Parts: sequence; structure tokens; C-alpha cells
Amino acid sequence: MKYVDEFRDGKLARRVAEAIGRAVEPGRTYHYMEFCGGHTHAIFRYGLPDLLPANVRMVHGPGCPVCVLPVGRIDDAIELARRSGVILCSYGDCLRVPGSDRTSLLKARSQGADVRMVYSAADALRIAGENPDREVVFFAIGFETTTPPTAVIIRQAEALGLENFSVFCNHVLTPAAISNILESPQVRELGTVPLDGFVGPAHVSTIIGSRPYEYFAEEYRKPVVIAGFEPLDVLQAILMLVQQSNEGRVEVENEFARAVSREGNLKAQTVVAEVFELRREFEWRGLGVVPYSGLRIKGRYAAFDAERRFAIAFRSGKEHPACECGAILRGMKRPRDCKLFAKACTPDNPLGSCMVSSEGACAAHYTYGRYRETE
Amino acid sequence: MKYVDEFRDGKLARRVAEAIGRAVEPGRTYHYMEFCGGHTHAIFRYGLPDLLPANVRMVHGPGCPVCVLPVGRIDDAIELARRSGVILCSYGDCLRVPGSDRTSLLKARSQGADVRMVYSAADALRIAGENPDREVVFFAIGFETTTPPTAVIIRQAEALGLENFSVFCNHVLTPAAISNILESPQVRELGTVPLDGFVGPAHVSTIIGSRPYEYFAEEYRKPVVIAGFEPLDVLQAILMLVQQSNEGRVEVENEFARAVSREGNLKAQTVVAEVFELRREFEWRGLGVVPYSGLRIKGRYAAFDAERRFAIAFRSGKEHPACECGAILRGMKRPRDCKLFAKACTPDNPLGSCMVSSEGACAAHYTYGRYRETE
Amino acid sequence: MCLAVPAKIERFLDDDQALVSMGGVEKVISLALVEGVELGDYVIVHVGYAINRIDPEEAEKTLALFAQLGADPEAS
Amino acid sequence: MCLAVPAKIERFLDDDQALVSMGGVEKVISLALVEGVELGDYVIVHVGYAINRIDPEEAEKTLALFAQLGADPEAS
Amino acid sequence: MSKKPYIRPLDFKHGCIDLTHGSGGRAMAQLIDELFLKAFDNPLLRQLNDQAAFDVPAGRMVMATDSHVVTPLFFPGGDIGSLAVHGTVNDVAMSGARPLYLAAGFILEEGFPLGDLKRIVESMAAAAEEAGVAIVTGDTKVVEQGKGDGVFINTTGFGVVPPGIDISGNRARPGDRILVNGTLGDHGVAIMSQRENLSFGTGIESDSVALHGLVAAMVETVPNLHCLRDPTRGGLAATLNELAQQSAVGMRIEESSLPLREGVRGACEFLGLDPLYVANEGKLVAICAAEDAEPLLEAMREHPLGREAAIIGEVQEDPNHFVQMQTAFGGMRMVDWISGEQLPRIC
Amino acid sequence: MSKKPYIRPLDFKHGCIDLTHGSGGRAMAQLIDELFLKAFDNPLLRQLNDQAAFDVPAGRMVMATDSHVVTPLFFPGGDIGSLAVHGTVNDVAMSGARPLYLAAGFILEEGFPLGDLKRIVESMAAAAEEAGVAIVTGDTKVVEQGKGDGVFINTTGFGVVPPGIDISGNRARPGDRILVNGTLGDHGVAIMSQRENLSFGTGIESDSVALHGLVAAMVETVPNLHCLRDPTRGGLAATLNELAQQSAVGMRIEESSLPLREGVRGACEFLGLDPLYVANEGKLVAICAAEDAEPLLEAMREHPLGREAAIIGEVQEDPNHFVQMQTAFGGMRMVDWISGEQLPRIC
Ligand code: SF4
Ligand code: SF4
Ligand SMILES: [Mg+2]
Ligand SMILES: [Mg+2]
Ligand SMILES: [Mg+2]
Ligand SMILES: [Mg+2]
Ligand SMILES: [Mg+2]
Ligand SMILES: [Mg+2]
Ligand SMILES: [Mg+2]
Ligand SMILES: [Mg+2]
Ligand SMILES: [Mg+2]
Ligand SMILES: [Mg+2]
Repeated sequence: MKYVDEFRDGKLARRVAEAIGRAVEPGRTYHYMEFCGGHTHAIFRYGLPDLLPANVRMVHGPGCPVCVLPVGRIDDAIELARRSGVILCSYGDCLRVPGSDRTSLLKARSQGADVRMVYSAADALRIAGENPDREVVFFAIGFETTTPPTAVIIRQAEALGLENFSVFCNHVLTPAAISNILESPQVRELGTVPLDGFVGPAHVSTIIGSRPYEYFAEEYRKPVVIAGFEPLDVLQAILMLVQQSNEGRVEVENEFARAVSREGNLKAQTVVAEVFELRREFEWRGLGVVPYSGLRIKGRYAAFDAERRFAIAFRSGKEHPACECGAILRGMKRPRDCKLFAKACTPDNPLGSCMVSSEGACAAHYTYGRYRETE
Repeated sequence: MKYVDEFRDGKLARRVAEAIGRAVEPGRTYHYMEFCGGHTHAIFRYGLPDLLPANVRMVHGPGCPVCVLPVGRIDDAIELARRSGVILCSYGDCLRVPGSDRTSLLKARSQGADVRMVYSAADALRIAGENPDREVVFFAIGFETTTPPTAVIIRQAEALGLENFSVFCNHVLTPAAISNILESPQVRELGTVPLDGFVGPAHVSTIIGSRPYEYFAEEYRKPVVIAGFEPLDVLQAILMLVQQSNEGRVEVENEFARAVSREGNLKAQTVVAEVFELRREFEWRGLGVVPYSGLRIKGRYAAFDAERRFAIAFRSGKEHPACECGAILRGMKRPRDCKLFAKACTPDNPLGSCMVSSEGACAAHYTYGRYRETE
Repeated sequence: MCLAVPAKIERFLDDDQALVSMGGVEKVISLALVEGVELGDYVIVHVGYAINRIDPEEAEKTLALFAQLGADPEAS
Repeated sequence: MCLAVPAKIERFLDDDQALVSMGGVEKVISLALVEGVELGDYVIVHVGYAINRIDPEEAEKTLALFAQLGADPEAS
Repeated sequence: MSKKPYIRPLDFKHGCIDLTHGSGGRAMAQLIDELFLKAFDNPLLRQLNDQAAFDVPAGRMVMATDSHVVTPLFFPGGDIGSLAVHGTVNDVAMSGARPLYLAAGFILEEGFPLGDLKRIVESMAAAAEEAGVAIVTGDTKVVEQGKGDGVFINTTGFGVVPPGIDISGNRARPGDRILVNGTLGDHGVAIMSQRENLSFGTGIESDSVALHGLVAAMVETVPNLHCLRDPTRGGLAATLNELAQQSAVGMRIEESSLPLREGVRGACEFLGLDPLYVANEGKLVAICAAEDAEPLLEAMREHPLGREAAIIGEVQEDPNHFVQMQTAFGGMRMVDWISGEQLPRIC
Repeated sequence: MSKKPYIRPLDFKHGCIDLTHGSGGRAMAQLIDELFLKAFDNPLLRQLNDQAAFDVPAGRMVMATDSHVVTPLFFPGGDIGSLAVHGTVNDVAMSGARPLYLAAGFILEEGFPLGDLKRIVESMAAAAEEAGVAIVTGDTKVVEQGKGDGVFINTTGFGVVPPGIDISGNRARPGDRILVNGTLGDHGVAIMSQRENLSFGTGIESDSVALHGLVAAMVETVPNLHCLRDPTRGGLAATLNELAQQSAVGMRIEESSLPLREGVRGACEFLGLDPLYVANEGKLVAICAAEDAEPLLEAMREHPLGREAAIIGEVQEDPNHFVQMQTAFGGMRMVDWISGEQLPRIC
């Protein structure tokens, strides 16, 4: 597979790993946060920790849209799905996310709700066309990568004059979340969460470009390397971060130049800007309320906004009191620091969102890395 | 079972049979038509022909509401059932009746139509109440016995303010059919169908009383004995007919006095009169168009009339060209006279309506009496 | 035609209904079409509705007629 | 986050769609979010939409960087 | 630790089946562990392989299968679980065999309450225990809501025929006698009494029961038993017609000798049905030589499951293979196959 | 006339299953006659009894059951009919047994096209014929529209284990080698490629096939084979974890030695799935002593169904019974049970 296999080459990996080994300065520890769940997943799935020197530690960030979805929004989606006449369409990722009281869309479906898994946003639109006497709601989640397709189908729904289609919008913004982490007292003032730099998200950046990260480098003095999701990309980005750290540079570098430019995808940005506008604030699981961090559907497309159509109000859901997802998403704790990890909380019975998505730090750790602990 | 077992007593049966044997005059043949499918069924199921003298022959009449339902009305019902959103409720008897092209409600259901079998008319009303977002249509068939319950639920539907309930009315009238048979040229003028008298219907008469038959006795000079449906009732009625024939009497006698009066059930008659009115004509399978032989829902209850609600027009369906149901229902032919009988037409693959209902002459003959032919 | 069975009124229920019994079977039916039915009466039941009361004396008379046929071979 | 795969444009279809291939798999995707894509180009596909074109020269450069690490141990 | 702990035990009070219970992962393993293994426990099942292995002596073996799809799942006198055991045990037993092992395949509908499943599985276990058969291997599939009906259970049984026994549907000969072990139609009426649109009260319970004990007693007395069959779907009528076809004979039965409960007659009157066509799950039809009929009847009556046994008719020559019945009323009629399904009727 | 004629033959062009086909009457008899008996024809099935009777020698026998509920019913490389034969034949074969007989139970949904049923039944018959097993007894039930999903097929298989063979999931020992007979995930990907919301093009066909011939060749070369299992639902990951649990050992496999087709890798990339969790229907995992591994591999490779066989790892001591994998990239990771079901994902 072109552009895939080359970036998973084990032999090259050893070379990059050796280069990192040579680059790190003994006695110094390097803490880098991979913002993105895609990187977290790659790190565990390919066993990268085995290739990294002991003094390079990866901190798993909040970059999984499933993990950061607040419980209240899941509860809203479940309630929507249970309404008679409603077909709720959702990406497979959302089906097992626990809302309050261990319910999930999958459980709601098993109790009779009509929940359909879609692979593409376009499928939701098709389902609406095929079921004119049903209300079809697309439960939209995702970062900047996933937002443009949602914008496209909202415009198409209008063009088609679909009256039974709406979108429950939960799209969120990466830079706002990074700011929030960097603004947190632990990182900014107390230094209790040492962060020496960021591995920047690959696919988000294909849309928004690399420019938005320049602000972080300047304002917070943290190097950023945008990296692809293949394991060699990640290794290379780490090497580049180590080099910046060693040299005292604070720059935005782009390891994923094959798909990311400084400006990003202007066409996609335009579509998004036409359909969505910033929310004053949005709740992130783990991070709490983050200002200007979410999108909502503009008034012009109000007819397709499920929040208005079904009068969905923000509400807070019940999270498990002992769940440490919040601290984990901000890099303050690791999965094994949670008392519930691998005990009450497992991928089969997840208590927190980090255990649901295979990109969640807890799930990745449980599924791929658990053996390390017990050795 | 009181009022059942006593009337199935084999010992008594032999006595009555012997009495008939003694009563019949040698050299004379007695042809009596049992109008009613209930009697046809009893005759075959209990093996009455074995008990009757050879010169007493029973002619099976058109008294099965399933058998006389014209194909076009079945087609209408199937079409109704196939409409999206419609639940069609029907008595079990109607499910297998073939419409045009061998379709049936059962086949329509197997292809996805929502057809529900009900035991009582009241069940249809309950289903309408339970499915407020569906159109529930009750496919009503039957003679005078079955009409009053339909009238009751139409009045109840109005009282309950049900807006999703209607009745596809196919109720027909016994006396009109008897007149039609007696008026037919074969019976009236040519004498090709010898009819020496009628066994009158039991349950129909509980409602309409015995008086309506007095006209036939007077006008057409045919004795009538109203009889219950138990086999002893039938035997006794035959004995009474033989006695009338022998004595040259032409009277309406009532063997079923335990439940039939001269006036009938006035309360039921009143309910029917309030909800239904005569149709100028109605088509009977086998008999053709019979004037004033069917009922329709009065304008006052138009909201509950499926014919108006769904704009159902009379249409004629395709009957199998070789099917002799018509001649059989008028007593002109017997099942074995039909070329299709027990060959192309069997209860598993009925081609005509007489093969569908177990009260149909062909079905009763096939199921219970076929062995006689092959011996 | 018109399958109907004789059943005994066992209990009156709401909504003009009654519990009837017949041959070890109990069923709820409607009395909307009959008048003056009493506990212990037998009614003829069709599609869930009582359509008439059975007159026990008339029934006796009919049965007596059968019996008589046997007792007196000359009856017919 | 944002599972996406590089795929090759094999054929343009109606409605701003294209048939793409990747690792022996063919799939119809939307081109609504990209501009100027040509036959044979590689695009990054996410939830059924091409979200960007892959620049083959930049990809080569990145790969060259890895290779160089091995060839020249002093590179870092 | 030799066993993966399932941190949260299955919630039999509020839990439901979902698709994960059929997808080969830990949820499925947990369902098997905490429900099936526990209820059916036996060394063969504990092998936990994809198949059960057991030693058998040389001889004649039989295999029978039935899928069970009854509505409602719970009915007077049983449930789909006990029925699934009895139905297949009986098909095995109708060869004269001693049933030994059962395989059980479950098809569960998403959303089915775990509590109901537990009740059914435990009822199956109890029925198997009582019948002395072991459920030695199984399978569980889960289908989406609306693609199943709560639970379907397939059981396949395996048994050993004692030497010298040769029971088969093609062995009926003119002159043979036809027997049944008791009242007809109980199961079908018990089921119908619970159906939504029919619901009526009756003391009738399903006769569902394992018959191999009775069969063992019968073949001990009459090793030369010709035919055995359980008149399930289609009732006595279907079974007699099947046997008549298979043996190329006719039959003649006596209505007055058919054992029938009052409630079954009553329900059939109400619904316009014929008890000859109503299903049984604890009845058998036996055909034997005329001279064996009385000893066989006696042997049956001595067994708890044959107290109401009766000789109901005899086999006769008939090129048409018709089944006829002398009615209690005095006439003769045919007893044909059921046409379509038996629907409650008003005419 | 020794046989009731069904006046109208079944209409396989336009006809559909209705409830009468399951109600024990003539319609059911006709379906059995004109479809099942014709397709599966063999003397045991022709006995037409409620069970099949056959003679067996003394020895070790096995029984296995599987219900098949696949969507879509027809897929590249097979259909539910062939799958129902292979699935159970393989479960029997995974004990080293020679499969002899199958019982088949059909649950049909009202409205299912007779033509599709015929295609499925004939595919089953062909698969059975090719596998050399006879379908000797069966059962057919019909459920109402909306209470089934076209057709479900349960098959239960019966086979004989050759003397001296003792294959069981609890016999893996540290140091043993782990082998597979070919490429992984073909079946699951072939199925997914046809699913409504996923449909994608790929040359991948289901690997569905009967494996007992391969197994026979394997046990001939290595009679002391320790474990055999077919990695169906839950894929290779589920099977390795099951065996690790059952044998109380750990395992370690090499990613680079796993045989994988390009199209399977591609589809998994597209859908965010891991091929280790994707189902197979013509694959087996074998575990044997280290010294037997090479001869076994050779024997497998000589068989048409083992050409791409590979040694993929080894058994190791591990109190946690973990399955680990050396990634092709150079790191180590766990291969855990599947969690829930594997859903296509976007993140
Ligand atoms: S292990 Fe579970 S409960 Fe603990 S932090 Fe992770 S997701 Fe939350
Ligand atoms: S046998 Fe069939 S076709 Fe002939 S008259 Fe009777 S119902 Fe009509
Ligand atoms: Mg069976
Ligand atoms: Mg059975
Ligand atoms: Mg049987
Ligand atoms: Mg299985
Ligand atoms: Mg259902
Ligand atoms: Mg199995
Ligand atoms: Mg299998
Ligand atoms: Mg298996
Ligand atoms: Mg069966
Ligand atoms: Mg369906």
C-alpha cells in the first residue's frame, strides 16, 4: 500500500530509533504530548515504547473526539434515538460510549431504538432520503477533519429539500483544546505536568494547515511537530522534537509535509465557515468548559439543526466519580493511576470514555500494553 | 359440554336415522338443500351420508360467506393491506382465500403486508387503539350472525373518537340469496335442479328469526326447517322435511327452537339497522349480482367506511375459468363434477372459494369425503 | 357458517362483558347484543359476542323428541 | 483520531465522486472537499471524503530523510 | 490466575442480550461461562472444545434435530427450554433409542432480557437432567433487533438403539393396531390459550415431556414394535398420514377411542379447530402387530406417561393410503393432512 | 399410488415461503420432498423418520453444532448454505475426527423467496457432497415476517476420531509452535464488502471450505498434534486467547509471519479494523511440539488448503495467559480478546 507500507518499515524504524537514542542527552528527560488519539493508537499498536529510550516519555493528550464528548451529549443522543419515529445515525465509534448509568447507543438499540451505524456522513443523508416518513438525525462528532463532510451534507440536504434530516452537532476544535491544556495551572504555573513539546495532529492539519500552531510555539514556548499517523512518522517527529529541545528551538515543524501545508485545505475551510459558527463555549470531558472550542450550525441552516428541532438543552451527565479520564486527558495522570483501570473499567465494560475508543489512552493501554505491567 | 354433547349422541342418531329410513317412501327421491356451510361441514365431519337412506340427497348451498365473496373484493382487501401504514385485520377464514392470480392475504403478508388475524371484531378495535399512527382496517365479512358485532364496533369507534379505524364491509343477507336460487331458471322453471326443501340456517336465524322464511314457503312452495348445527339437529331437520314432503305440507318449522324465535334478536336487529343500510346490489361469487343482498355503512358513519376512506370501487376479479363454484353454490353441480376438483384444486392450492373454507362444499368433500369416490 | 358455541354465564364484568365457560374453557365475551341475560344462563357465542340466550325448556323438548323416536318406533 | 487512508484516484464518477483504490480495495468517495485532483493522484480519504491531495515529492523527501539517518549515523 | 475474571458479573435482573454476546469476544465467553456452563455443567461440555468427544460402543446410533420457535416462550406446563429438550429427546426415542447427548444452538435477538434467558436455560438444564441426557456442546448467535424473535433453540440429539430393535415409519402392515399414550392436543391448546388475540382460560397444560422412559418400557414388552412417532406439528392427523404414506397402507381409527381432555374439546369448539390437528409434545403413536397390542397397551398403562393409553384403530390395506375415522356419531370420514395451517375460524 | 402427488410443483421462480411450509401439513411435506430430499438425497435421509439411524464401530466420536446467521446470505466465495456445511464440518474436524453425518435445521422467515432457498439448499448439498458428509436428518420451521432474517441454518455434525488421536484446546505446552494454514481475515472482509453501508470492491472471496481433508493429512504426519481450532468469530485473536486460557499458557506470535492478503489489509485500513479480529471460515490454528513443527508445516503446504501455511509463533509460560505479538515494526504489543464487536470506525 503506497504511502502506508513505506512508513511502517521496521528496518527504517530501527534507524530512526537509533538516531533518537544517539540524540537524547543522558540525564535529561523529554516529555512530549501526542495531542492526537491516532498517535496514541499508533504508539501502542506498533509497540513504539520498546523502541524509545527510557528518558523519552509520551504523554497521551485529549485528541480523541469520542473521549472528550461529555456524558450529557451522549445522553441527549440516546434520548433522541429513543424517540418514536427517529432514526439516529452515528459513526461506529460512538455506539459503545457509555452515557449516564452505563447506557449506550448500542444498548438503546438493543432495547428497540433505531440506531444505524454509518461509515460516511453521506450515508446518513441517503438514509433520510430512503425514509421520508421518519426523522433522521445524524449524530455528528469529530475534530476539524470530520467537520467538513458534515458541512457538505447539510448543504446537500438543503439542496435536496429534505425535511426529515437534521444534524446533532458535536464538532470541536483542536487549537482551543491545546490552549486549554497549556493554560491549565498545572502546566503553566506549577510545572507539575512537564511538557516539552507537542506532536501535532496529522489529519486535522490537512484541513486547518500548520499556521494555527505557530501561536503556541510563540506564546507558550513549546515546540510542535506535525506528524503523520504511521509509526515511522511518529518516530521521526519525536526525533525532530528532541532536536528542537536539545537546540533550544521553539518552532512549528511539519513532518507530514506530504499532506499538510501552512494554509491547509481552503475549500474545506470555506464550506465549514459557511455552515458552522463558533459556540461561545463547549464542554469537553476531562477538560471542562472550554471557550470557543465547539461549532454549531448557523441560523441560515437552522432547519437542519437537531438541537433546535428537538429542543435539546445542554445538560450535565453523571460520570463515574472515580474515573480519572479528565486528568489523563490533560496529561496529569496515566491509565494505571486510575483505581478502576483493568478492574471495574475494561473495554468490555468501560466506565470512562478513555476506555471506549481504541484511541483512548486507557483502552490503548489495556488492549496493547497491559502485559507490561504484569511482567 | 352442555347443549353440545347431547346433540352429538351416536345412539340417538341411529334412532333418528332409523326413523328417517322408515319415513322415506321407496321409489321417491328427496333433494334438500342445506343453505348453510355450517350444515355442510357437520354433514361431512360426522359422516351423516352413511346414516341417510340412499334416496335422501343433500344439496350444498351458498351459505358460506367466504365462498360467496367475489374475487374483486379479495383483491381490494389485498391492495388495502399492501398500502404503507395500513394494518388489515381479518378473521382467520379470509386469510387463504385466493384473489386474482392465486394471491391471498396470507401471501400478501408473507410479502410484507401487515395483516392481523383477529378472533373477535373487538380485537380490530383494540388494535386501532394501540396503533394510533397506523390506519387500521377491519375486513368485515359474514351473514346476519356476524353483522351485529361489526355494527357494535363501528358505534364504539365513534364513541372513542378513533380516527384511524375503518371497516371494509362485505356483510351479506341470507334471504336474498335464497330468493336468488329459487328465482333461478333452473330451479323455478326447468326443474333441472330438483329442490324439495331447505334446511334453514341456525345462527343467522337467532338474529333474524324464522319469519323471513315464511315468504319462501308461501311463494315458492318449499318447506323450510331451521336446524341447529349439531349432527342430531341436522338429522332431525331432515326427518321433519321428509315428513313435510310426504304429507305435502309447505311450512316453516323450527328444529332449533332452543335459540331461534319467530322474531329473532331485536336488540341486534336495531344495532344493525342503525349502522348499516341495504346496497342496491352486491355481487356473490357463484350467484352473480343479487339485488338488495348486501349491506353498506350508512352516511352517518361514513368516517368509518373504508370504501369511502380509501376510495375503493367495485371491480371484478379474475376467477379460474374452469371453476364450477357458481354451479355448485346453486346446487346445480357437485364438487366431483368439476374437472379441477382434487386435481389442480385442493385445499393446499385452492383455485375456487369453495375449496378454501372448510365449510365450502369442495373443501368439505375433499377433506372428509374424498375416500368415497376412490373406493 | 357462523361458528358459534353455547356457553354459560359465569360472571358479569365491566363494559357489558361477561366471563363465560364452555367445556373447561373460560373466555371473556361481550353482552352488547343480548338483553336480560342472567347468571347461569347459556348463551350462543359468535366472534366474541353473545348473540342469543338458549331456552332450556325448548332444548329439553327437542331432546325429548329424539328420545321418543327411539321409544316409539311408530313416531315417524 | 480521524482515521484516514491514502488512496489513488482511479476513475471520476458523477456527482463529484471518484472511484479510489487502496491495497486491493476499491471504494467510491466524494471529491466535494478537494480541488484540482487528477487521475492517478493520491488523496487522503476520511469518512468517505477526500480531504487532501498527497504531494509525492514531499513524501519522497520525508522518506529520503529516514534513509539518510541510516546512511549517515551522524545525521542527528 | 488460570481464569480470566469477568469484572462485572452478568446482570440477570436488568441486563439484555446485545450483539457483543455473539461476537466471539469476552462478552460471549462470559455468557457461556456464567450461564451455559453453569446450568448445563458436565465433563464433556467442560472440555470447552468446538466439539464434544465421547466413547461409544459399536452398534446402531441415531441422530435427530429440531429447531424450536414457539410463541409465547413461556406457557402453562413448560417453556421453550424444556420443549427444546423434550422435542429432540423424543425424536431420538421414536427409534427405540436411548438418548445420550444433546447439542444446543441458540439464536438470540438483541435486547432479549438476560433474566428470561436464564430462566429458559435453567429449565433446559432441568429437563435434560430429568431426561438423563447431557448437553455436551453448543453455539450462541446474536441477531439484530427485528431479525429474530427473542430466542430460537436448536437441539440435536444422539442416542443408541438397543440391539434387536427395528422401529421405522415404513413397518406398518395391514392388521396392525394403532395406539396412543394419552390425551391429544394438550400442548397446542396450552399454547393457543396464551396467544394475544385468543387468550382464554383453561386448566390445560402442555404435555411436553421426554418419552424415552415410556419407550424403553414398551420395547421391553414388545421388542417387535413396528412404528413409533410423536404427533407434534400437524397433530395426530399429520402423523397418521405420514406413517400411512411411508408404509403404503391405509388406516382406520375410532373417534370414540381417542383420549381427549374436556378443555381441549372446549377450546377447539370455541376456535373452530379439530383436535386431531392440534400439536402434542408428550405423546406418541405406536403401531404393532395385532397380537402385541394388548400387552403393549398394558405396558404403556403401567408407565406414568401412558396411564391414559388407548388402542385407537388399525392399519388396513388401501392403495390410496387414506386415514379414515369412524365418528362417534356413527358415520365415517377421512382424516386428511392439515391444509395450510390451522387458523381459528368464525365460519 | 404409493406417493401423494403434489398437484402444483413448488414455484421456485416466483414462490415464497409462507407459514404453511412449516405447519406439518402437505405444504411442508412438499417442500421436504421437492427441495430437501431431492438436493440432499441419501439412504439415511430417505428413511424419512424423525431421526436418522446408522451403524458405527466402537470408538471415540464427536458432535459439534453451529447456527448460521450470516448477512448477506450470498457473498463472494459462498453463501449461508455452503457456510453451514463447512462451519460444522470444521468444528468436527478440529478434534481430528472424520466428519460423517450432518443434521440440518432451517428457520425460514415468511416471505423468503423459494428460489433463494433452492440456491442455498443446493449449495449446501454441493458442499456436503464435496466434503463427503451426508445430511441425514433435518427440520424446518417457518416464523412470521419480522421474526427472522430470511433463513437461519443450524447444522450439527457427527464424526469419528481415529484411534490414537487426542487433540484438545488444553494441550498447548510452553515451547510448542503455533501454525496457521493460510491467509487471515478473508471471510470477514468478503462479508463486509457486501454490507449495505460499507460496500467496497475487493477481489477477496470468503475462504469458506471444509478442512477435514487437511486435518487428516496433518494428523497422519503428526499424530501427536496438540491443539486445533478454526479461528472463526473473533478471528485469530479470539482463538489464540481461548487456547491460551484453556491450556493456561501464554503465546507470542510474529506479525511478519502472519499470512495476509493485500485486499484484507486494505479493507482493514479503510475501516479501521485489525485483521487479527476478522473472521475466517477455512482456516485453522494448529499447535504442536517444537520438533513436530517443521514436518507439520511441510505436510500442510503439500495440501491444497495449506499452501500458504506458516509457523506464526510459539507457546510460552505466562501466569496471565497473555497473547503477545512482535510487531513487524519492531515493538511488542498484546493481542487481546476482541472487545464487544469490531465496528468500522472513523477515529
Ligand atoms: S480506566 Fe476507565 S475509569 Fe479509569 S480513567 Fe480510564 S476510562 Fe476513566
Ligand atoms: S374444485 Fe375448486 S375449481 Fe372446482 S368448483 Fe370446487 S373450488 Fe371451484
Ligand atoms: Mg426432528
Ligand atoms: Mg421433535
Ligand atoms: Mg417428531
Ligand atoms: Mg459455534
Ligand atoms: Mg421481534
Ligand atoms: Mg460449533
Ligand atoms: Mg464452526
Ligand atoms: Mg470452531
Ligand atoms: Mg422436526
Ligand atoms: Mg426482517
